[in-house]
Amino acid sequence: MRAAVIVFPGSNCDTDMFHAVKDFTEAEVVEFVPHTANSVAAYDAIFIPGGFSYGDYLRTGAIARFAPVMKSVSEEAAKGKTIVGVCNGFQILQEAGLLPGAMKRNKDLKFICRTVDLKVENSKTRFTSSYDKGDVLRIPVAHGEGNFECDDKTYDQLQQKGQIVFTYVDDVNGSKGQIAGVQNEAGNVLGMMPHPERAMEAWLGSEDGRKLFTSVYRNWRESNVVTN
Amino acid sequence: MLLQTEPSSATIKEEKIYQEMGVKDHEYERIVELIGREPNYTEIGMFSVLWSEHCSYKHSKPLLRQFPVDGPHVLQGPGEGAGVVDIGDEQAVVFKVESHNHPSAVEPYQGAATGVGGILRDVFSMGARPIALLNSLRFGPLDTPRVRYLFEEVVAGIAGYGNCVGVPTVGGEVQFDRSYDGNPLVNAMCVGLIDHKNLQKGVAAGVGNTVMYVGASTGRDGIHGATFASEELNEESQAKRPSVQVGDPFTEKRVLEACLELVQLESLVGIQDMGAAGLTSSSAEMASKAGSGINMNLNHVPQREKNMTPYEMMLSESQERMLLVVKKGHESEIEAICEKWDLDYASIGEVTDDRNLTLYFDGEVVADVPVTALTDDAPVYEVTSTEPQSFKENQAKQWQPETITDYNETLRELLRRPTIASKEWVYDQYDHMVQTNTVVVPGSDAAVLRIRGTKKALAMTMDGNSRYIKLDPENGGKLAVAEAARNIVCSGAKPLALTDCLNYGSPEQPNIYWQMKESTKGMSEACRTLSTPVISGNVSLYNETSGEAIYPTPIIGMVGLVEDTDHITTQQAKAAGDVVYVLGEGSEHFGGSELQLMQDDDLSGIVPKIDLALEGKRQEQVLTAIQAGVVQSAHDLAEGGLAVALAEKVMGTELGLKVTLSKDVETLFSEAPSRYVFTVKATDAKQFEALIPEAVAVGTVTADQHVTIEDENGQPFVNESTEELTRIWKGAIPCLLKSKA
Amino acid sequence: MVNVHVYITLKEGVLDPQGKAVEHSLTALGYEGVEEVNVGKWIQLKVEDGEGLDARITAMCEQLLANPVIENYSYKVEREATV
Amino acid sequence: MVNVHVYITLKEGVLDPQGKAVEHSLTALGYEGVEEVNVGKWIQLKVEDGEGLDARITAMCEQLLANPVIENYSYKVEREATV
Ligand SMILES: Nc1ncnc2c1ncn2[C@@H]1O[C@H](COP(=O)(O)OP(=O)(O)O)[C@@H](O)[C@H]1O
Ligand SMILES: [Mg+2]
Repeated sequence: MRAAVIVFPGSNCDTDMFHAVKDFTEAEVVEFVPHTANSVAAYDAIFIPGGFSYGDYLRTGAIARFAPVMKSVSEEAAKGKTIVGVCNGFQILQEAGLLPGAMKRNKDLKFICRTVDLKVENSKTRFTSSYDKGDVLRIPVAHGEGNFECDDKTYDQLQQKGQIVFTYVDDVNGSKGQIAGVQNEAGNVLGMMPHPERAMEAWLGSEDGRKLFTSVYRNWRESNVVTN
Repeated sequence: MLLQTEPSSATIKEEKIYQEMGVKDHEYERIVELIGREPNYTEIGMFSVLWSEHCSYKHSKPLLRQFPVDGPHVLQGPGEGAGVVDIGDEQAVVFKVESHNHPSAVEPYQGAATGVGGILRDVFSMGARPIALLNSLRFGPLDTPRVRYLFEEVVAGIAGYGNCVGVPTVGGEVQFDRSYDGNPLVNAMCVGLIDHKNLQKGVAAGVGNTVMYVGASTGRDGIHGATFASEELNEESQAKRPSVQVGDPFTEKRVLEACLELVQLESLVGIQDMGAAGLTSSSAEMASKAGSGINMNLNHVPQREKNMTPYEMMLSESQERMLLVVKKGHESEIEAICEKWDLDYASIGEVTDDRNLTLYFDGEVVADVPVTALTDDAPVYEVTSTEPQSFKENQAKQWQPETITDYNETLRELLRRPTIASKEWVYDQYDHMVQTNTVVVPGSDAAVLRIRGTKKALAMTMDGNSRYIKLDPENGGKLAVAEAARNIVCSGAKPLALTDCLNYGSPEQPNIYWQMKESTKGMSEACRTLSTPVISGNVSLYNETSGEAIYPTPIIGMVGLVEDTDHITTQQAKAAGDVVYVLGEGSEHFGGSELQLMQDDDLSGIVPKIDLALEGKRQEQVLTAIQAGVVQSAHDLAEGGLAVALAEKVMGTELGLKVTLSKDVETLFSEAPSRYVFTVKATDAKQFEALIPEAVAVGTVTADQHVTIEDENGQPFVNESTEELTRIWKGAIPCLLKSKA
Repeated sequence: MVNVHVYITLKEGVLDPQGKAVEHSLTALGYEGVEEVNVGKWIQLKVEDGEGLDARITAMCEQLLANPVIENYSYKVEREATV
Repeated sequence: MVNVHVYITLKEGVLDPQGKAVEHSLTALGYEGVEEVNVGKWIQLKVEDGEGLDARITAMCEQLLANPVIENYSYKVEREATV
């Protein structure tokens, strides 16, 4: 698997994401790809890390979605490549129209950094196949705007199509349906507010995030067994 | 054209316009003597900021000289952007603390945010990558809307800036006391990691080399910030600020990344951030350190606003700017990196050998002064110091706590005190995990961060208890240093060095100067005994509102080295069945204690005395026991004494404690120093006792989720569920903030 | 150049946590009878006048300034009085 | 009840990184000649009509809605046409 970690001006979880993929999967290649790159076609999996791209000015992710690299990300998404956006990465994917909904400020208007309980709602995805449905994971959140919003029609669709991948066990930020992570209808693009890349080592608090990366890797390997 | 509205040299002298800038008559005369003529408006402005307390330490220099600044591991002591201590493997840790008290009193969000920005730049201008931020905060009681506003906005500002830059805020402390009502304290500390080879200095060396400006453009922000920081707050403070500095953490992040690339260049000669007094201090200090001069053409300074005058450009405190000296002919290397990070840059001058700072604007010389006059020749004052009457009175007075009938209730009340209560409300807003190195998150004695690729880790903390210092400055100064070191030791680290922020009232008041003198004396002695040199620091004076000074509040920021990550220890009890040990005895002195404040709402009497030799010995014993692997948890006693420390050991866990202690106020609530609580596996008890024979086994960790304290007869006099204690302790601050009455 | 004022607000039905908090605080401060507080954005910019001005402004709003998933926008063009 | 619209913007000279970022982005998107972008707030609220309305609104703005140290505000009262 060749993995890209995209770096926007203001990304700050890029190194953490890099380590998560590099140190905990068997990916042959893990590379930082700058926002100015014209193509990510050479990669099998594209990770968009957290941070404050362009200072999160105007709206989170609003400016980053126009960075040159995003055009190629959209194209690869349409081709079915695996794309994972975490935190700011999720917000960017929403702004880019690759994932549904939008983020509002947390319900109590404060930035929250804390480890929360996350429930796996759908384990039949390429991101969560190593988990079981109903697993409760300890994963840190760190965001000021993670209050997921969408209209009722969209919400119904998300439910019906199994697009809700993770929910918060408690109401962390006011998100509709306590949604913490969703995938697109095709099931190749995931966005989640909690940070699995911060939950890779037990002595730093939790290793419950590992299976997300191993799921991505394993799914890639299984679907590429023939060609390998 | 705007220049014409500036007063002439003659007018400045006749109408004493320099006084508005905080320059005294005799200082003005000295300036005239030094430069051999009357200064023009730009020049007097430059002197006023560089000769302000904030930049020149004119009232504090003699006191700072007491501090031990050397040690076997110190690579850089005070004098550069930040201090540097070797940690082996060609790596070093870089740290410093900075105050932003006055700006935060006027505009709390931006004041606190730009404080964080400034301290980050101090650290990355040394060539180090910032790995952690800490903060020490003081506010009045949370019973007025103004104080609640200040508290909420300061915390939001620290969070807003640090979170965006992506440096975790891993620790700090908050205390509430009437004396900070109108003058909150916001001290921010940054810790960075560096490879020895990347270590930079702020020097303008090499005649003919180019002076470059990098970062945000210059606006009229915070003109006279440095003098403002050196003045007492009053109603005019607000009006006096032409405009508040606003931080842009997004630009800071890009400046940070660019600087860490720039320091790899052979051609970079010197680098310094434009902090207080902006372009004036950075250029003068860099030239002073190199013994050189600088010519600058101010028309080349990137400007955000129209028609800026030389005076405004030289005094602007616009944020996120750096000054560089680059080998001539290599400017394009700098430019390429700036362009990559989309930053403004410009070559604005060159290094000369005439030791003058010469400024050009529109083809004319607008300022020309000897660098040494600005920096080295700044006045230093020997101030009168008078011991206040109250000191003797307090020393003669033994304050007796009221008799406690319900120990259970006293413990609950103490846990509810905002100074003792959990600060989760604060650190939940700080991203304390980004960079994924934080092993011990906020909530234990010190934060601990691993150093990737090694077995080592760094422990860090900020501490200071002004109530002891108010009553007994010398002893209080010792207590502050010792407490910080104790917190470091409890986490499994050996204290390396410290940075300090000296927050006081006006040094021109003999009683206040006495506080400064005595407390720094005590700090110095503790630093010597505990082998923790002072490698950097900051002074914030004139913290007064309407003539009332804050308590003398020196804050200690300390960093320690964990040799092996296996030694990392936290304060939380780990498992039922473990033995609880207490080390150290209570004291009969309750002056300055939380119990006294709770009962009396005032300070008086004798504070617990510290025996530094004993303190040092115990720290060694504790560290040895931790390194031997026989300590499950360690916690030092601080505000509220043993009872509070015991409760804190199980807060938020599924455990309880059952201990036997004598039912008296000294044992339970004394804040005497050099005391600890440990939990130890029963199987390790023997070995632990051999290492710390003075520790007393008082009970065990239980699974029943209750904190029970019994007297010698088996009668419980404290018995409360862990859940209830946790609820009180965690709920206290949010509850005060909600009572919007 | 003309001055353009863009007004952005959350769509009806989308709960506004900020508006709610402001309403709450105003009430707590003793301002009675305050209702339906909404915190939106007011963006001012100078744009070249001329052909297709409205189309240009609309494009800017839809592409960047507002997020059509949860926000509505309106705008106003202000021409300085020519003497 | 009347509708009150409060408009808040940064004082002149105060750094507006947000405005700058938006301006930069609009230019990058190919909108030429965009200048002086300013991102402010637009707060809408319903307030009881009657005596001292202006004083009440001013007080709300100064006490809570705007930060007088770095922001300017203005407001507009809109009465619904009574039939
Ligand atoms: N302003 C703050 N920022 C971050 N962490 C804080 C802050 N205030 C307190 N904390 C954290 O809360 C915990 C308890 O702090 P404190 O009561 O000062 O401990 P101690 O008495 O051991 O020094 C520590 O881990 C500390 O870092
Ligand atoms: Mg402690």
